Amino acid sequence: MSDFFQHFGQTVAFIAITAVVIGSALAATFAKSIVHASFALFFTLLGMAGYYFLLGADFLGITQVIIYVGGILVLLLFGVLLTSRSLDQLQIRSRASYIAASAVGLAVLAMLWKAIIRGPWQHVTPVVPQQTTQSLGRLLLTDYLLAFEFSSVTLLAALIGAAYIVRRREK
Amino acid sequence: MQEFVHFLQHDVLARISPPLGALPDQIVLLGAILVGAAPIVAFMAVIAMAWTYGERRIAGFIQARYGPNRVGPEGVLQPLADGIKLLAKEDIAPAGADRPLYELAPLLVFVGALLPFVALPFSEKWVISSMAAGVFYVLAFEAIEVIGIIMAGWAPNSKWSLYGGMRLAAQMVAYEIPMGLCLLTVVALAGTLNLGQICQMQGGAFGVGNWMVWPWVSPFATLAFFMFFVGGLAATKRAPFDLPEAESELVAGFHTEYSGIRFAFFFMAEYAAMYVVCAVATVCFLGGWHGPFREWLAPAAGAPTISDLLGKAVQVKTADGAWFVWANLWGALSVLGKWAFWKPMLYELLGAFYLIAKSFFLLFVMVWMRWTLPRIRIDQVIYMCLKVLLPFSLLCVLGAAAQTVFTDWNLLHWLLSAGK
Amino acid sequence: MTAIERPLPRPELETEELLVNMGPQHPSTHGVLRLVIRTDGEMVRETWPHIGYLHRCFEKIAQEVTFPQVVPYTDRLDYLASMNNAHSYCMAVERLAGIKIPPRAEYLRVIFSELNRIASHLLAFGTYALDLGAFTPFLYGFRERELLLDIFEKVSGGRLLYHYPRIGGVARDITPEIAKDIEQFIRIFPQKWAEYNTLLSYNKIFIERTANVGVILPQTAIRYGLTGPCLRGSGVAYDIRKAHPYSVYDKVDFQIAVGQGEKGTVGDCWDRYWVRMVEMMESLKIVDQCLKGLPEGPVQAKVARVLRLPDGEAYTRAENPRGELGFYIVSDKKRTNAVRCRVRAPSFCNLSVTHEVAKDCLVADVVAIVGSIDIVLGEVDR
Amino acid sequence: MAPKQNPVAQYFANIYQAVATTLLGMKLTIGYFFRKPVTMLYPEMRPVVQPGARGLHEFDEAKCIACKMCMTACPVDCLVIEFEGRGKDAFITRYDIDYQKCLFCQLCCDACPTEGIRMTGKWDLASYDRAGCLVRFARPKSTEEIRKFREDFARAEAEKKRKAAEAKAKAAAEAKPAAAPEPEKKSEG
Repeated sequence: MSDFFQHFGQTVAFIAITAVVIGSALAATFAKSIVHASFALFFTLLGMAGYYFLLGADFLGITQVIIYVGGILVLLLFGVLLTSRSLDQLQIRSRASYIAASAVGLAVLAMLWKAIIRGPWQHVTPVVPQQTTQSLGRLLLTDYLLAFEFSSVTLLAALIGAAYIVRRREK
Repeated sequence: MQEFVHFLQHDVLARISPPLGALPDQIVLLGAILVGAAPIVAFMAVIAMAWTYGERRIAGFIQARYGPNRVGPEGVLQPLADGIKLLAKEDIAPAGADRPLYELAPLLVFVGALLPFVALPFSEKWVISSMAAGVFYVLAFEAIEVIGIIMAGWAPNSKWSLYGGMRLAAQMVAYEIPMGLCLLTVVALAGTLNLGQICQMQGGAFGVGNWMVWPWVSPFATLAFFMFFVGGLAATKRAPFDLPEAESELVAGFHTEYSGIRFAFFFMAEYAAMYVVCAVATVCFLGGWHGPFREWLAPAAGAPTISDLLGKAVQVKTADGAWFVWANLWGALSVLGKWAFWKPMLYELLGAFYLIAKSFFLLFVMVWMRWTLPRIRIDQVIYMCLKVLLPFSLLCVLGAAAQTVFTDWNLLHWLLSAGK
Repeated sequence: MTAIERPLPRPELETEELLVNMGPQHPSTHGVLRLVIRTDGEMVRETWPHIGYLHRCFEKIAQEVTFPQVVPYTDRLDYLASMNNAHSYCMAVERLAGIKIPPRAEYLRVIFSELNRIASHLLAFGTYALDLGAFTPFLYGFRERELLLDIFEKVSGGRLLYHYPRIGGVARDITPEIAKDIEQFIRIFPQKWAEYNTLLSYNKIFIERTANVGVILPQTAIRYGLTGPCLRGSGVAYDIRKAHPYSVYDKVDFQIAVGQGEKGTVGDCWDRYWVRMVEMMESLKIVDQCLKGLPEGPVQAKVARVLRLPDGEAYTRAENPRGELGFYIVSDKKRTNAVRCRVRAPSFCNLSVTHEVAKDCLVADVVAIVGSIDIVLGEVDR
Repeated sequence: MAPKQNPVAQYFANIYQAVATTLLGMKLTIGYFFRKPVTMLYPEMRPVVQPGARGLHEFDEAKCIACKMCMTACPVDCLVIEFEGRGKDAFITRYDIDYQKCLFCQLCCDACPTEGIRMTGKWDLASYDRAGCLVRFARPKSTEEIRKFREDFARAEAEKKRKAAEAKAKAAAEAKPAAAPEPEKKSEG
């Protein structure tokens, strides 16, 4: 009985989070104001963190919050709020862009659908690792060290590149 | 989380009446959350109220005046009067405000300030969730507050608010890095992200010998503590880093257009955030719940826990077929007469006292600084973060890492606690 | 407002400029000054001071009421330096009427003008700290100012608007008790002054906020007709008390405080602030000397009850805490009031430099600059 | 200008100064924290008003000679005086000061030859409405009283006139050629 409730609870939580994620994602897509879209994105990102928590990956969930909400979204909002007012009203201007956007969206959906269909889905009883943080840290610094370092160097390069692009040119 | 639910099921509910113990996990957890959330909100409100009064009183004395002293004895009921006033005030939204965001912002800020309390220990056992990545969690949920404040800056359609929101976003995002690095220093020394475990290893001689902040434990942690405190001032937008609400420049910054209960939310969130920063500093650097004389009350190895005692006291009665709690009230009350019940209780209470007292001392220092210093300019805030705090906190992390590699932390621990 | 549309060189990144109204209801505009600032993010591109919110027709009133009746109105020009204002106005009337005032009155005028200068600078110090976000120095400044206000109240009966210098002398003589109070103040003040310096002047944050900010070059200062601490802060040693001594200023020994660029550049906000701080101590010296050399005698010359001035015009100037306060009076012997009364208000002239200085700086710097110019809107708008 | 320093030394010197001056300031403020406040608890403790403070006026009807000097001296015309008769025996029917206009400049008191109007240290002048700002200093008189005074005054005047005329006639009778008409005093009010 307890087991049933365990699954029931998880299912309820999953549905609730999914509702938030899908709802806010739709809001982010169709919002008239780019600011509203950005704030809707906040709930999407938070919902993603919720998924991680649900899966027992608390460290990953926190990372999601700290990086995406605390870092990327803040920067996004910064950009949105400090740039021109003309961006305030987002609208798709022509039929052509409508069609193009829909086509790209459908293509992505098709790919995802294929992946979902092909995916080797199986039911596993979730094993909650007690020390996600430590095992994660260990993995990052042993097996996946190269990938880890590579991504950090890439980010650094992006950072330097961004600074280079926006620098003030002397005339 | 799981242990907590099991504890509730087996040690509490089942002993009150067996069918209650058979309740499903989720229901128990939900109940615990609902029952547990109320004290947190209450605690947060009490802290905010106490410190609005404390701040004004301290400011008064520093400035050679009295401060609030009218409502109640010595004015202690002032925050209550203010709270009633704010509740009763008309809720005004400026024309042209983005109503949904305007209304959502204070709630987000409030929630953002509330969430860290989940991982924050109040005493050794008194913690809602002793999660593995506690340090990280506390830092992460300040991000929600940032979003809330940006929202509050944008929504009222006021330029001063927008400035305040932007300043705060810049400041908080920048200062999260050195703050995180300072905490990382402690994490490197302690070898864990769990706030409880970090705190647990700081006992030492007389309960004070082994605090992280002491230079003999690690000079890097000493430096990190001061930098964490400065970063905390910036992250909680306290003077001299109070630019987001700089009254002489931005009127009131992001909460310029808020009034009534919405303003009160911002206010409570600010004080709650201050307490969180101070409590984290206390737990990570100042020995948390450790303090003198506490180990005298330490429970012996085989000593029964409170729930054991309670369970036993209740069970004597259940053998007679009496099921309900009130039937066993006498048994439950009889526990109160036992020293074995009071000793662990006092042990925890003393720990909570030490933790909160130390946090309050840091809060006092925050207030004291606010009423001493002028405000820094925004470019200087960023300069200080990136060119002063960041290099030094990196140095601390490196130093702490070197220390853990070259000297065994446990050896040091052993050396220091050898005296007792 | 056409000037606002004037294009400026565009920055590299396309950003939106914001036109922000700072004031008249803003905490840091020292009353009801309205600043329109054009900002690019945190950077202020241009600042326009808008005045007139507190206009009270002083000059017109001064032409309508009789000469003695103008004196209480002068109190309300620069309401933080009532003694100095009335001093200047009375000198103008006395010069036209040819009244010679008794020496004791001259000394008393100087004593109270200088004490009022200290009181005014204490307030300037306090509000400047407030502008920069430090609340406590403000109240400490008020605490010492209160001692002075008590002295003023004893001697004149008022705490803010004294109406103490009158045409032909001063309203009342000082009592030994008041003299003792002043001596007491002279004794305790230097220690408090040292406290202000510890708390604010030498605070690193304060220095960082003010040094090299809002630099007014000497030539700019002269071109805009700045006077008082704003001019001396730019390194120009011009003080009317020395350059054109009036009253008994030629008989006392004091130094002109001049900005040295001690913490940054000559003419920055810190220099202007520091000139005020040093002036407080110099004023203390003047008061001390005047009190010691106070001659006996009456404090009021014989003045006709209905004062009619001969035909003529006079301009007198006095060194107000904020700079040169001048009164220009044209009189007609048939009338008991002035034909024309014009005020050369130091705050008004000093404020004009804001547009020149407060540009391409941060929003916080605008506050620091306006604060360091230390205006009183009562005088700007008159 | 500070001498040009090595940037590294400057960097550390800045940090040192920032910490040191902050600590000095904090030492100063904590000193005041433990000292007694200098302010007073207002409604219980009233500030001592210095003698000669310029507060609410005090009007002494007995001393007033109805010379209107105060009214003339007032720069804002906040003072209104009405009376019957003149001189020492003047019957003041109205003496109002409108404190919405009053400057508290004391010119009225300085102008008064008999110190009938003077200023007291009473400074708590708040009132709930504008009507409260208009203070009537003269004792209110009934129309009956005024009529009676008018009659008395007219009688006294007539008596005086009669006496003066008598004296004049007497003088004229005594020295007829040296008769000169006495300048007539103008009555005010």
